[in-house]
Amino acid sequence: NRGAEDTARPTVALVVKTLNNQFFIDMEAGAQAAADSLGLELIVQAPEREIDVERQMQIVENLIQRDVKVLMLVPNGSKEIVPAVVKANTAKIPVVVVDSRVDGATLKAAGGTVATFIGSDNEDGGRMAGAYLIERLAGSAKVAVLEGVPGHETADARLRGFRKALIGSAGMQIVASQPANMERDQAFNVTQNILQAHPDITALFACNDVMALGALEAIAAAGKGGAISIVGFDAQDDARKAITEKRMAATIAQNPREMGRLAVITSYRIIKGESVPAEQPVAISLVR
Amino acid sequence: MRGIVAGREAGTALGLIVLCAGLWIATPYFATAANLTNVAEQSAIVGVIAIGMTFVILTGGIDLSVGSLVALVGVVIGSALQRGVPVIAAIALGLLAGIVTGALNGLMITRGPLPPFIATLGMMSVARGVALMLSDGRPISGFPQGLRALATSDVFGIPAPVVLMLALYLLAYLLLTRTVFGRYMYAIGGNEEATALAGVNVGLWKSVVYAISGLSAGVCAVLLVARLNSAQPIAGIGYELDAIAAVVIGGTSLLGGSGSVIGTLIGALIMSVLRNGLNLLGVSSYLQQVAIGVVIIAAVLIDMALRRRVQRSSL
Amino acid sequence: MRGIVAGREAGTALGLIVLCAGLWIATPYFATAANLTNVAEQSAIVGVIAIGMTFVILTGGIDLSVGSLVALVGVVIGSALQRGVPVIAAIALGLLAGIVTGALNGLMITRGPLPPFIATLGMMSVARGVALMLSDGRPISGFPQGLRALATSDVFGIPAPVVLMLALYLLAYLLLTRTVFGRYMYAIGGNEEATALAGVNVGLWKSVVYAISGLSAGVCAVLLVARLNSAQPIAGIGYELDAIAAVVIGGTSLLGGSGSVIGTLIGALIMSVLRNGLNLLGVSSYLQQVAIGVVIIAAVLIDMALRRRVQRSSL
Amino acid sequence: MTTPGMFTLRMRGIRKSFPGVLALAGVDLDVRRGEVHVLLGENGAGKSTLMKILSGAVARDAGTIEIDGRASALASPREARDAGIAIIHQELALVPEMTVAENIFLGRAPTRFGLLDQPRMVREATTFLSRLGANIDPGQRVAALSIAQRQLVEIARALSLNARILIMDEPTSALTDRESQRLFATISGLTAQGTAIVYISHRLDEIFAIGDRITVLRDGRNVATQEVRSADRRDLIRLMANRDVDEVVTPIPRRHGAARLRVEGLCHGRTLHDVSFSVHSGEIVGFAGLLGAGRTEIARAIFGLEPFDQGRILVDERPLAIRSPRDAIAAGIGFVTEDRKREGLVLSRSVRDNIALPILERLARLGIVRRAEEQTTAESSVRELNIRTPSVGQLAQNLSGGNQQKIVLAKWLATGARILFLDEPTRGIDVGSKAEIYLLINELAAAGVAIVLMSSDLPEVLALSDRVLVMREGRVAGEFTRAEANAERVMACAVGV
Ligand SMILES: Nc1ncnc2c1ncn2[C@@H]1O[C@H](COP(=O)(O)OP(=O)(O)OP(=O)(O)O)[C@@H](O)[C@H]1O
Ligand SMILES: Nc1ncnc2c1ncn2[C@@H]1O[C@H](COP(=O)(O)OP(=O)(O)OP(=O)(O)O)[C@@H](O)[C@H]1O
Ligand SMILES: [Mg+2]
Ligand SMILES: [Mg+2]
Repeated sequence: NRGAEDTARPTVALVVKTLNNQFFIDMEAGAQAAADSLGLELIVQAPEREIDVERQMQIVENLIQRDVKVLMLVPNGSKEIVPAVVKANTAKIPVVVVDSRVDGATLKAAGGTVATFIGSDNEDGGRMAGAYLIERLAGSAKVAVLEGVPGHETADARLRGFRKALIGSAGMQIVASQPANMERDQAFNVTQNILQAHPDITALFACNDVMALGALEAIAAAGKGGAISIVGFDAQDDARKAITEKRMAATIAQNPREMGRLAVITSYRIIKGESVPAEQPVAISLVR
Repeated sequence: MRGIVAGREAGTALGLIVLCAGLWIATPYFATAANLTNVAEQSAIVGVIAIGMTFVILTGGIDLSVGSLVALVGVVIGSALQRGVPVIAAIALGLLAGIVTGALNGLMITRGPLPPFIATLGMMSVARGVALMLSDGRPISGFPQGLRALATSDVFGIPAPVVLMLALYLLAYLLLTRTVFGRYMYAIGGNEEATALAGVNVGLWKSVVYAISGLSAGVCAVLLVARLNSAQPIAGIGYELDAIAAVVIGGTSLLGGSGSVIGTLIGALIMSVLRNGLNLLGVSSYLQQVAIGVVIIAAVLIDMALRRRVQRSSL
Repeated sequence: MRGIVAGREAGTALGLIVLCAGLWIATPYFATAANLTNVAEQSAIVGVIAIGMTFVILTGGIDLSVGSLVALVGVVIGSALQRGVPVIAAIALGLLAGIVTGALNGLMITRGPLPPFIATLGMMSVARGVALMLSDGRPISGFPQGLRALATSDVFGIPAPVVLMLALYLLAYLLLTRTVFGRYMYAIGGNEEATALAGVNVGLWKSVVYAISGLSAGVCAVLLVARLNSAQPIAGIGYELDAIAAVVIGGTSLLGGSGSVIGTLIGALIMSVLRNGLNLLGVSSYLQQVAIGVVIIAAVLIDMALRRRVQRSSL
Repeated sequence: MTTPGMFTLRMRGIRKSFPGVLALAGVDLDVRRGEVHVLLGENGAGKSTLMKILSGAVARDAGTIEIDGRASALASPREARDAGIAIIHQELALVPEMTVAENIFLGRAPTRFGLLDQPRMVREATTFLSRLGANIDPGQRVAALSIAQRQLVEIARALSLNARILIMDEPTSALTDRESQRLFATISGLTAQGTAIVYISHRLDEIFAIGDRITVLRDGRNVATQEVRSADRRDLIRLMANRDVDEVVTPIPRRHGAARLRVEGLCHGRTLHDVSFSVHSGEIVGFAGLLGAGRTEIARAIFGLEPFDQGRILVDERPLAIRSPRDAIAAGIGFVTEDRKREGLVLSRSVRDNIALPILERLARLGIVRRAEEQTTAESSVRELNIRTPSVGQLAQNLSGGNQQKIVLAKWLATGARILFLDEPTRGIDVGSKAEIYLLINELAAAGVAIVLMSSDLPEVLALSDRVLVMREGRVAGEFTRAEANAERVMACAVGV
């Protein structure tokens, strides 16, 4: 029964980092909407763990077997995914990279190519968050940072950006920087513990909103609500809500829906044989 | 025998004391009332699951599904609340889901019969998937204050979650030491065949044990949702390992048949004191992992050594 | 005994056949040469770890540290290569690291004596931390082609990793069935006390088994580094569960003393065929988790049922 | 060729204490080349501990061991084996999942070019087994063997070591006469070649049959060592028990009531064929038979452990469907199993917990165990069967073999079953306690309990049973009243001539 398979509608695939994360669920939604309007068959797949490059590579390999027309990819590892991209190339499947970049040098060295990159830079986002806190707190504050999974690229990029932003202003002092593995409950505990050692922090940056929201609850529980400016990342619905309620200072919006939409439209144009720009930046914005 | 059990816990307790003493010296922030309250509160989450896990391990089994059950129950409660179900009813519904899933584990294990490891490993994956489907992978939030109170209110300064945990441990202790069911758990873990030959309905009691494990995962979910003011489909990942670690650090044998729930409580405290201390000391995230591993091993080593000593000197 | 072992594998094999047949009907993309090669290649990673895990579990133990060892060995190899160490030397160094860490597990377990679960749980955390420290948490990449070839080259169209895996399984099979060491593993798992009374140096052999597990984690790391052309300190998370699942699906008892490495190979194939099929069918990633859980349970159920049948008819 | 009389083995001042117990308080033992040296003593006297020390399984606290005048540490089983010492453990030490042959050669399997030599292993195993007259397939898994068959495997293993000093710790406790005789023949063969044998048994007849010298232990101390020729049965018993024991069982006069248990046409696979019998209240029915004749299988089937293919079971003339031990116990049936380690005890739990296990519901109110009552119940059973243990809180695994057996008995007596299956009830139990247990069995019968006695110890069966049923290859081959029954007839019927 091949019926399901050979519909007239061409099939394209979107492989994201994980679907346990709101950011990529939104990206999927944006992509799905576009795919429906353009009459494309869309497959969305992801590993269970956001940090599992090897699983993602397997998924790509498997989808190559299914000969999709275009592969949209949010790499879990900028260098590690290159062999998979090359496999797609050899299978004549155009690769559209979304949100996180594939390492250019490695790609060239391996003789691989990507059709285009759609997205924004996590490091810029981190810098933006840092700049905002400096402005908001007049360049002087004791800052706590919630790191992501140790060794995970996305979080590390955001962290790098944030740290760079703070280098300029001596008044901004990072007194604690601890991992909470992108998880809400761990963020709660770690924040609670940091507050014990540093009751006087006035700012907190979390590498994603999930952690920011966990920290928010811990700070509220400690009766310090409002006294500490919290900045998150990803602009999840809950975070936006917390900001309008003035319980959180700001978050960085990368607009995943737009990325998803743009990725599918680009894929459509590639199928149609049109040429597409190598870079399609999606604006980052500070939500405050 | 009393002596030996006491000795067993003494071993774990010593581990905890050593750890606390170390931290007390190392940082001024540790031994404050506020911080100790924190630690107790943080131990409640895994502490509660560890109760059910102790029962399961005592009978010679294991339950890998608890982490996913925390997520599933949380999502059930969350979506119930969203649909305007009153808090009490929502919680009841969630706990029921926990019990049923746990009983399902029990059924697979006793009727299959499947090795507990496999049955619960499968359930771990299934429950997680269902939780994600129910919630579309999105966290559910915005709950009535009634729920939140579970996490924020306190009794004479002791946080509600801690009180709840201690109450449950007392209950579990009595269950294990005073009731027929408790004896059966030890007997089943010690020699299932002989126990069945003594006319004990092993299948039934084992299923009950897994149902209880599901329930304690459910209670943990309630605490977590109240604490984070949000129900997450990816909550509880890795909790099973923390819980098992707490149980084994607490001196319960993975072969079943011997152990105690008091030991488990101490084991759970060791884990959260350690994490708390590492944060207070601002240890680098990489070094933290090393430290955690070392302490787990050290704790059990101390325990073992002391236990041998106790047995020798129990003349 | 032979009969039963055969029967045991027949059960798992049947599970695999049913699965493949189902996929063959469900999608035209499954039964292609290219895809099957692809599946075999994907099974190599966990398949190799599962060999050492089979040994460990046969002796009645467990090794939770393999996932972290994969990362540690990978990082060792990576940084060696960066410092310009020749590929062969770097690989040797990495494998040595794997063996030593494994032997360390063995020492803790036999000399401590610590429960394998605790010793390897601790090591899981320590090894991960060390891997992160060695690499500053950053992936290491940019290696000579020699290494990459391990992943890309093939023998008569069969990818090198698959050839390597099959060779190792053959070796392990002979070791288990034809050598004294092999019998010791079964004996230790079946009745450690009796084996010691028979004059077998149980402590030594158990340590060797954990060293082998460390080695097979090391080999897996080599394959992984070659495959991703990069060494990641966060690689291998969760591999221990996949490996254990493969072993148990393969019909090896977690109580130790009975099982076979052939079963494990089939178990590993079941896992990767399943994942491949779910991708080909474009099943939603939430539903995938449910399906994986269900299949793990179903596979073992089929296996159990068939094994009972075999044993009954073997009277 | 060394002169007889020269010492092969000399143990001096061996001490060993366990938590709460002084097992050995300075024991001496001299064993000559080519002799069968009998170790005699009550349950818990320290016999096995002494032998575990000799075989390197247990470390002594103090004392010296000389072999042929050379002091030996014997710090590990390996060392002991290399010193030419082999042991048949009282608590069978086999690997259930492995084959008979693999168990026999465990730790020293024959190899060729580093690879296992399976065929040779099987060949040699077969020869040793057949030397004992045991027709056991070397390729069979030990888990599938009956307790008696396992004992034969242990013996074969010890023989295959062709040691200079061979320790036999109650080798015949589960064997029937026939196998025992074969064993004795083997033993005299060995002693003729100069092998020294240390022999432990609670069956005094055996001792007089094969022993050369006897050493009696009591409470971990030497009481006496003497020639068997000059030994007198009653004296030995007095030396062991430190009191007079009346061995002759005088059946208490009793009336047999209605049929309590009636079994009709019981069939189970290849082990049971059309077995029918009935037991009346106050009656003791003995089952005799060769090893593997199917006695245990009958009990297992009736107790709901083996779903049987055909047949009916009637309790008090009412047909019952017994699907599990639970059903059986509910119907007032008790079953003292022959394999105490696997089926009888939870070794990791206390004596108290083991005795209370089947009656916990009764000892509880609203699911709460009434601990005082539990304690008294346990203590009274311990007194009744004088089980040797520091306290009822002691773990079962720390008791001596015989005392463990007594716990199993105590457990089932406590249930107050009205129909009682006793499978090898006195396996490994000392003379004194045996007499007490015989008395107990008689009293139970007198109190109206219907008792089924399955034992490989024929004298025991003959002494206690009102009727004796003889099993042969899963069939009831004959039935004798107390008057008709005697050793010759029963054996003849069991063997089938
Ligand atoms: N591992 C142990 N821990 C504690 N006590 C022990 C242990 N092993 C033996 N004992 C005690 O040492 C004493 C001697 O035991 P042993 O097994 O030597 O007796 P035995 O003479 O072999 O008795 P039996 O005739 O019943 O086999 C007993 O009181 C027993 O309870
Ligand atoms: N626990 C058991 N598991 C598997 N097979 C058994 C078991 N017990 C007995 N058998 C088998 O059933 C048959 C009958 O053995 P059974 O034990 O009933 O004989 P028996 O008359 O009790 O003699 P003995 O108990 O001295 O061996 C034998 O072939 C034996 O191998
Ligand atoms: Mg003994
Ligand atoms: Mg029998």
